[in-house]
Amino acid sequence: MQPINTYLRGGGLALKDFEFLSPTTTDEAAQIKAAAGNKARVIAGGTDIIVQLRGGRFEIDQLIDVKNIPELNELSYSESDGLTIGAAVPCYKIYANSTVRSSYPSIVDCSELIGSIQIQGRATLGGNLVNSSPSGDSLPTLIALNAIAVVKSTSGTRNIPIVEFFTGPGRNVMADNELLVSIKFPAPNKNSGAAFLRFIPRNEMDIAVANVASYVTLSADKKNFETVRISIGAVGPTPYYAKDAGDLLAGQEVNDQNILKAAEAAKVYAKPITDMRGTIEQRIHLVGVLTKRTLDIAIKRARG
Amino acid sequence: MTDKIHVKTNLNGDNVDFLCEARQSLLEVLRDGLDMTGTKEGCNDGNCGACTVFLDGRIVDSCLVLAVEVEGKSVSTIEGVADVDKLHPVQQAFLENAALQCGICTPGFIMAAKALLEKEPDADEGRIRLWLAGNLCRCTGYDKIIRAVQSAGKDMQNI
Amino acid sequence: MTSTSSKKNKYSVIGTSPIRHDALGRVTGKAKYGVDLRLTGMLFGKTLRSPHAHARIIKIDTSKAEAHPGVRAVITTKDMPIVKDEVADFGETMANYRLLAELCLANDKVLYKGHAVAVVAADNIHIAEEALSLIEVEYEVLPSVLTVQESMKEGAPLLHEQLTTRAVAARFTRGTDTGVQSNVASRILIEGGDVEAAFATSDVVVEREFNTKMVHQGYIEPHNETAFWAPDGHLTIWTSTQGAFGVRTQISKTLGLSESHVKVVPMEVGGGFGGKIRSYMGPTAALLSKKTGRPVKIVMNRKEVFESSGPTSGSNMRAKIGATKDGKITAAQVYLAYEAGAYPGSPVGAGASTCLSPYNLQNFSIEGLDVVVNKPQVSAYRAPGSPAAALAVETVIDEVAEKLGMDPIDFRLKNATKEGDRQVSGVVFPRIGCVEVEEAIKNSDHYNSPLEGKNKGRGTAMGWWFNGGNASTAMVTVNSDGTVGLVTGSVDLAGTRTALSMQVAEVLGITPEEIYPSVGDTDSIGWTGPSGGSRTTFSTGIAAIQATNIIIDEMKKRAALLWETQPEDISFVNSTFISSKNSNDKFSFKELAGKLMGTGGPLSASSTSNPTQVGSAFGGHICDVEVDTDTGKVTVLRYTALQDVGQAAHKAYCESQVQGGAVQGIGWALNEEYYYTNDGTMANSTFLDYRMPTALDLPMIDTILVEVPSPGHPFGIRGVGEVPIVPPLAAVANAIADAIGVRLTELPMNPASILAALKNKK
Amino acid sequence: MPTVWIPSLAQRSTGAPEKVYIPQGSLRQIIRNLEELHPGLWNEIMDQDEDRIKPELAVAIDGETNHFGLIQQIEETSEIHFIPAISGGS
Repeated sequence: MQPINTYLRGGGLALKDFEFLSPTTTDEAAQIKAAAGNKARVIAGGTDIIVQLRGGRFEIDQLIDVKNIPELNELSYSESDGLTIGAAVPCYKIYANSTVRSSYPSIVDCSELIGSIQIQGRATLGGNLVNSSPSGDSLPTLIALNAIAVVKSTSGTRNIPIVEFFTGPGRNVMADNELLVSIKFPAPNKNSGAAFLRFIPRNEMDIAVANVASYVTLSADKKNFETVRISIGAVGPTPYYAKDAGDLLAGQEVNDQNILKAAEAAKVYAKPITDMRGTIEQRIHLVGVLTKRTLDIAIKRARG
Repeated sequence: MTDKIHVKTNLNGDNVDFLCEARQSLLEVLRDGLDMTGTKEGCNDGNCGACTVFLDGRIVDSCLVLAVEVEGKSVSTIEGVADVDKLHPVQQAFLENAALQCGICTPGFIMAAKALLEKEPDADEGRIRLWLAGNLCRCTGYDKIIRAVQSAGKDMQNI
Repeated sequence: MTSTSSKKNKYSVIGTSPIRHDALGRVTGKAKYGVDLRLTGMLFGKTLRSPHAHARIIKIDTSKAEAHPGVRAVITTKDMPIVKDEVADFGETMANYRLLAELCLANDKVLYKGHAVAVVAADNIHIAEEALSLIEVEYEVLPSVLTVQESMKEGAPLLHEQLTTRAVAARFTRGTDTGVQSNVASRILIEGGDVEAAFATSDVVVEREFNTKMVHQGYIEPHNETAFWAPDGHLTIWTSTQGAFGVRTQISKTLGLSESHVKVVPMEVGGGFGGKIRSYMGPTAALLSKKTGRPVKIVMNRKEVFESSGPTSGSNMRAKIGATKDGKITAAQVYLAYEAGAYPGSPVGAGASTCLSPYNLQNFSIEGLDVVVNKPQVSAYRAPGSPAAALAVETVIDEVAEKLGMDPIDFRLKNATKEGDRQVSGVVFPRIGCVEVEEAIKNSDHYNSPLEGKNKGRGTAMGWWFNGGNASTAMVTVNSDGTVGLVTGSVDLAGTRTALSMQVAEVLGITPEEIYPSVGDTDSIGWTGPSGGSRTTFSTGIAAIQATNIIIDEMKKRAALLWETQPEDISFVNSTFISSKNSNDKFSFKELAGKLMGTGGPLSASSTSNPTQVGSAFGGHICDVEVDTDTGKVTVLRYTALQDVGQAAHKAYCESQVQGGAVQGIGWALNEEYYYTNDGTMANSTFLDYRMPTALDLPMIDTILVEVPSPGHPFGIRGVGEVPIVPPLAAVANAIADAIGVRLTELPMNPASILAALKNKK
Repeated sequence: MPTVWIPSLAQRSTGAPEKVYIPQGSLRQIIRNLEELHPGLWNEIMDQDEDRIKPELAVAIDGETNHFGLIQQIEETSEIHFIPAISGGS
């Protein structure tokens, strides 16, 4: 690990020197974080942080390239531990993975939607999570699938349920000295299906106006809902777990009437703003539309 | 002034080393450092695809790659696509199908289309449009670009 | 069927689609655009821009920036020569040089967010950017106005204290000064007949109000200029410009240099669409070069391109059209208030002059207002002023037809403009293809294919635009092997090198590949207007044909020497010189080219065209959409663009111009807009949030080239580039109305506004 | 005689009719004669600072642009129109 002294470009804003560091172990990375806190930021795919640094969103002393750390490149599955996606695994590897394709279709949905093909060659779900944008396209899926963030610091490793992860736009519960190692997903329930949709004005390359993920577990005869988890994004300072919307379906028959009830219940969680990407009214409305549509797809997938 | 970083990489098949600052993008070093100006800058934030290059065999926006990140990797740019005496089928198809006007987006489109057709020479219109959605063209309305990529795919299947 | 042409080609080269001479460089990354230039010892410039939409500059302190290591020079407005108010002609474009100087560096006040305040030259771009943050500017922030409605309100903050409305004077001009202090720079009025009386006799009258937002040309290559001020006082500018001579004029006027001391080298251009006629950084790059003795290159970033170059106007408009039961239009009344941006000069005059052209009208009234607002100064954008006005007129026409129960094309045909009819200006239309385009729509496969399914709709619209005339110079050189060199002053934006070569090839009876075309700089070719106004293939084509004809005349003289006869006895047919005195005396063009050295020496000829009989052209578009009524999203299912191109020069590039213009229009209709926050900040100055169409947002764009030859060109060529952006806004709006039964009158018709319209309908 | 089409706002300000017939001559002579018939028209058409037609105005003679300005000779059967100079256009 060789410290390298340099500046980073800031799009017309004043910039400070920073070092570019390439640790090869999580311990090394954690030590850098312990010393520098939020003045040391992580680069994996770089598709967000490079833009943010150019835009002067924050100043750093050090940039830590984590792509040479084996744990952060892990992509594995076991029935007992479920799916582990290392924080530095780019989207294209995720959606090309056969287990992910067969067992986690909503992860495929969102990782295929993040940016362009070029972006997907670099962008990571880990980065999307740590970046904690209210509209992050993987975040509702992580909430709906009950994923866990594995986070490390010099004082140890802790697991954070994603549902408790976000605290505000671009903010989360990770401490300045912590490093995201991976995201873990439980093995999918039997008779389950999941789906993610976002709404954008174009067909690609936009930030979500609203996005929704649903995770549905059906009864053995696939006629009733057993459990449902719905999460909505881009309609508030953080993505939300729309708990009541999913819970009201538990034990209910799978039919349009019940699905529409859940869609209405999900809308209650939406607390959006009007900006260049959409209006308050539109976003609340879209939560209903997308909830229904993701439930429909998830049910179809659950029924195989 | 700050110390520069020594980066060793493979560029269009040649081992190349260069000095850069960590704040410099791959795009900037290609264009301003190595005088390889075929890779274009349209937005510098990953939304136009004009700077598309291959990094270890996959297309990326070179404006969103730091030059220091290509240490030990392979990079290929538009300058490495044609043989000395023969254009790549994608380039040839762009010429023959009038698939460019101003041409500033063309290198990015050719890199992206090449990446698609190397894996899926039979890609249909919908697949091509999806794959190329990260490349903006403002002159052509895309029609002739899509046709050129379809035509190049046919040529590549026949090779 | 994807592309059709209306008739059989009678030419051997014109109307074909050869591979472009310059395309090889562009597909291999070898072509040198302005941004690609790198000179020895070159410095990098960066511009400090105003964070406020409207503010007085109290003080600028550059001392810290100047002391920053690696910074070589800093300039502010005090370094700019004083430029007096002078309106002058730099090639069909009228411009006030003081205004153009203020776009390069603000004087006293900043009038929009992004207005240039200071410029730095440094060893690299990063140091230049660091230096910008070290410049201290003290502003007195002033209230701003962002829309024409706000700007025209009583007591609105004035952008220019000295600006008074020039109005109520001539039919079209700004006229005499009214003395009224206002943000309204000018008012125009075009009237004919008696509108009120005619409305009173109408069976149907439809009136609607429209609002559109500022939009950008969206070229992918940012503005760039590189200057070197040599020790001998000669200044060279390398830039991606649509017109090198216009830039030369602007820079010489701004800096007080003689034109012979300024050379402008036009580099390849990565898209212009009208937005790359002005120089925004040439004068400042030149001053920095003078201060440092080194070349200085300045390139805008994307945010600067959006905030500090020249988009086109947002507008507030009304259109009222009446008709009788039998489908005759009785009268049309149009009101257009266009945003000029920070300085006077919106394209409202063109909007007013063009919007009613598809109709032969006796009673009409068109009022236009040019209104300054705290936004970037607008510049030309493909048929400037016409698309928005056509949105207003063509959607109201569609609604009148609907109310009459008539097919919209039948309604248009019943009122269509023909040769001999008068435009609203009173000028008589020459041979023109309005009826032909409308009939081609009626006969098209698209118009005759049923559109089935819920929430689907079809819309049509017409559009008209002038061709620019303007002067062009071309030089033709004959090589000893019979190949030909062609140099023109016309910057090649999209294949005009080849379209011009094809005209020379047609005249000489050789192939376009035997001609090598190039673009000259301002020292190497005669004055040529900018590549804009759909004029290059037309007007520069005429110059090239004229120069070629001089060559042919000269070669007849050479043949006469060899055959000991008179030049009048020699004809040139099928690329062959033939003597009427002796049928054995024949030379092919190539053979005679090889004999030039022995008959007096090498041959070249130059000619300048300045056509007076400039054409104009109609286009008509058909658009099918499907609306997702749950989300408000519009999908364009099928699109056909028809256009009278006179005679296609390069067929594939004619189609491509039409397709590209249509797609820019579709983007304008559906998603593109300058989204402003209340403080005058453009909130979406990235390609992420300024939503231009991607490949995935469009179907194939079918084209039908209708060919009604222009009387003003030897081959009947009409300019093609601009017309196709005129109809799409209305065609898309009419299709949406057909699909969902609601008429949207605000652009963009994005999902949020469609959802809102659907909700209001219920 | 050549026909001069008078702009509508100028009709209002000077009381001139839509069309005025003026004996042939140079464009300058014709505008002078217009002024004599309908005082005020000179100021409507001519630049206030320099000896030329207002820069934002173009003159069409029989529908064609003219490159000779005020010295353009107007023929017996010609029509003269004042139209807006279209800026930019591309």
